[in-house]
Amino acid sequence: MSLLLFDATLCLLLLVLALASILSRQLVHGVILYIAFGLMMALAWARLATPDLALAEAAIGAGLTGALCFSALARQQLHLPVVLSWPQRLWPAVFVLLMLGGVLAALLQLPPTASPLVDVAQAELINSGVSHPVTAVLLNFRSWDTLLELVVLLLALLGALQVAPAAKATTSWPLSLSWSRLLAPMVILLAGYLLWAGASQPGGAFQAGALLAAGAVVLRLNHQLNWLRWSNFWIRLLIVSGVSAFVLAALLAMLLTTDNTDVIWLRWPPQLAGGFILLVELFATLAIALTLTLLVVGEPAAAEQAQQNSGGEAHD
Amino acid sequence: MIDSTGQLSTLSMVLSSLLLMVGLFFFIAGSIGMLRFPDSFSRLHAVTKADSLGLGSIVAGLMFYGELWQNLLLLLIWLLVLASGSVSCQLLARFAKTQQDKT
Amino acid sequence: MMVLLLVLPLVGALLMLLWPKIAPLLTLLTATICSLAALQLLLQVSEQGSQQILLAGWPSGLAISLEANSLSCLLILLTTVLQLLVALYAFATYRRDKLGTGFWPLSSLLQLGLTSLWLSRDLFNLYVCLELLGLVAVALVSLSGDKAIKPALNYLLLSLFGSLCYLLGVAMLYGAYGVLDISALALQWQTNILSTAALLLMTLGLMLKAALWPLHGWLPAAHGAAPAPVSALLSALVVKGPLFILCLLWLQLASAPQAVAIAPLFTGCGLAALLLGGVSALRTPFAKNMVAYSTVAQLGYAMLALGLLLRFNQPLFAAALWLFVLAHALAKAACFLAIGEITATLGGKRLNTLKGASQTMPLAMFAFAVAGGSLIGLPPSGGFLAKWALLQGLWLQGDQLLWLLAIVLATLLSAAYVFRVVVLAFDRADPVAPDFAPRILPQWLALLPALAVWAMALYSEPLLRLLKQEGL
Amino acid sequence: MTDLSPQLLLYIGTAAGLFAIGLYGFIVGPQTLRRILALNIIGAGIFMLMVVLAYRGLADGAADPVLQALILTGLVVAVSATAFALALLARLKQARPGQYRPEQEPGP
Repeated sequence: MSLLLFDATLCLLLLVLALASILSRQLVHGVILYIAFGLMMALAWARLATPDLALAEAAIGAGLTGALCFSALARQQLHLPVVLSWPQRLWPAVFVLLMLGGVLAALLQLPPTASPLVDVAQAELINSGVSHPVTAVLLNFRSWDTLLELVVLLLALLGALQVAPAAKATTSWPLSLSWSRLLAPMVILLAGYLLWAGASQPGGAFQAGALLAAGAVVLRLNHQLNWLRWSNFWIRLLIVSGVSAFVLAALLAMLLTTDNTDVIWLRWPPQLAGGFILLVELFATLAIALTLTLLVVGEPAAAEQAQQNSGGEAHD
Repeated sequence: MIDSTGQLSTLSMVLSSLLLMVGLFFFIAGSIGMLRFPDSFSRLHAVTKADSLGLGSIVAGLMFYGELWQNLLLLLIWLLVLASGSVSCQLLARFAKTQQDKT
Repeated sequence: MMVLLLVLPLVGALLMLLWPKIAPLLTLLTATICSLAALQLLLQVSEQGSQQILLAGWPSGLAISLEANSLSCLLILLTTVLQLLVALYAFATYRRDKLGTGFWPLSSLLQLGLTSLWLSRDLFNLYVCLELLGLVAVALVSLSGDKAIKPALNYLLLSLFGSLCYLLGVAMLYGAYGVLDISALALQWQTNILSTAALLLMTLGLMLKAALWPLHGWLPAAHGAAPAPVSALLSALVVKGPLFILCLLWLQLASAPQAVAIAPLFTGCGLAALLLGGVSALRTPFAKNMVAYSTVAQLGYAMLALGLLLRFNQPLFAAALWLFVLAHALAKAACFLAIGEITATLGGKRLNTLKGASQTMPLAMFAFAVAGGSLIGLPPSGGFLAKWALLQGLWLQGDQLLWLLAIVLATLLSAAYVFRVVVLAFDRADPVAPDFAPRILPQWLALLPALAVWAMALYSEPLLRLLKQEGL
Repeated sequence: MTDLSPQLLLYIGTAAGLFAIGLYGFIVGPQTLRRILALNIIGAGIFMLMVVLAYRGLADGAADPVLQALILTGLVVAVSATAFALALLARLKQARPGQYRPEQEPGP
């Protein structure tokens, strides 16, 4: 019961941060409070012992979303904070309280028993090719969801590249340059470990991809990876390889099951399932890392190209 | 540190809780420093120094509970936080300087 | 066969991303093959009954189940045929209209999203399909440059909010019943506060995404600003996806008391959509916005049919609902392509640029008039079939005079905004000169779906039989 | 009237609270960036509810893997949608710095 106090403070902190981020006068304060909220959410996932989500939330939710918000904020002209009159806030507040009441009334009727799917998933875990249940569900039991979700990620990148204005030129300091160079090998090592651990412990394609993306973003902001752009064919091939590896593996699996069972889409042959999943996860990690990087930093402006070949020397 | 029954000996219990308290104190000092100090440079200074030191003593305090490789991981975390803290502090200071020169 | 319909657009889109040069031809190729496959699937299903596959072969609760009943196959055929038609139109006009190169992969991904939505019977999988559909639609709308950014962003935010509400409903249902498959859920469905609240949340989300009457604010600006082929695809198909899920939920999941309780909401919103949508279509000075408002109005018919179906449980209303969806998809595609072609050639966004269009661009105007006839519901067209089934159902229910009056009023309103364009087109006093020589092929392509809507009367008997017993 | 453990109740209350705060922010939020943040807060609230649902009735604390996979999928979908929305916002700000009367007549 001693942890109840910790839970209470954590929940209170979450609610206060969210409220402050919404109601804050300045937009900058709203964004910073939101990033703090994201970190607290990662802590909440860790407290609820779902390490997969804590990793993903910390890397994607707080990190990349925060970076995205700041780049969007940089473009925002700092105009006067808009003050809403009282009636404008009253009606939405009443509507929100009604919705909250309805949702809470419904939630209190939730039965305490777990869903029967848990034991089914546990039973099927043996021939799913991986020992970590979450990865088994993601890449074997409900792999169609994961495939569609990779397509959603690719789609967001297509939309963003088609719409986004040229990235703003960033200045890079020698210290941040050397720090990003020091950080890069560690990030790659960690991402590889996360990917490999995904089969047996918490980890997997998304967390490893997000970590790689974080490292790449830091390097990119110091004018390091300027070859990393959509027009470069190989980068495009790697980004598309996330989804295409999944589809090709599924087609290959269909060919391999020519024995008695009928041909079913996305069914990995039981004995090769582990290998298939690792292959798919490898490509998915690379694709997710590149996609998230391009989403955060966008295309390097042409001006930066000229500066790139003269080496990232310091700007005084 | 951990005797056969898995219970911490009283000495290490006292030591670790002492270290944790010191860490807590540094964190509180850092936050108060950030709120009270007049200009951004001194605020930056307060936050970075106090928090890194606070984290260090908290890591030391936690080392009583974990095995060897867990402690090494904790140490790695502390080094990482130290490095990234100082780099970001230097970046912020540089930015604040350029803002100051501009106005 | 189902797998081919899913894999082909995906592989096509991936290849187009790698080699943009071959994108137009590849889109046409995949659309043709998919249309043939969809036709073959429809014939197969109408003979042997609906096919069901459990993806990856795991036991029923765990795996995602895809089901192809005759209605889904009909909708997939509609999707692939319209995709082929719009791809042809875009192929004929993309150099002139400087259509973004992103159109081709996005339209294939749109076809993937729609096909997987029509087939899926798993609540969370439907959420991912909804999200995929929303993002593709916004990316397509933002193709036409700076003027479309603001409506696209507004559309994206509302679409995201809609799918989050839907996700909350799914989370509550999974929490209560522990299973995601719709048929399994229907077996253990109890009517208590939780299931009602979940259904209401999902309905709120889906009505927001399907631009049904009170929550349709984003549609006119988004469909008006999008390029012509995109707005044809959006109005004809994308808006129908969430409506399909809404029907799935209320017809298969909801229990009788819940259905009867919600029926007045749907019928009321349907009527309001018909009347207010019609009035807005009459008032707006912009050509494409007028057609977009008519989408909002025509969706009112579908919601009215759904409300009546929930209340009276008469199979005729189910047939009327899906006939409206089919007829409106074809007619709206023709309208948007025709109006897009005319406004592009005569060089203007407002309705008065259509002055004398029947002289300068007779074929496109003819296509718009024919499609408008189906929107109004003139006898031999698909729209008439749907309205006739609706009226027949009402007639069988006994004294429903109020509904008959409302439907007649709605028909008059839709006639008003269609004839508003036709009158302008026949005002040959000082016709607006076209900027360049009007091209025949795009006008013929705009005419094709209009003729298809009128041809629906020829094969109406099998269509009615198929849709009546379907009832989802 | 419910037999969930007090700890789960606390988190369910927080999840519903986050949903409500996000909903309020989405409706009221004057700036578009704030509405995007509000959407993320709603997402966080819903995911927290799903995590708590994953916990009921399991003695050994191993959460329901199916739900964790759903949440992971939802998280990545939410991030990609947010990234796209922010790209659109950046283009909007660059396209027209000041206010401008929308050319189309706004919806009723």
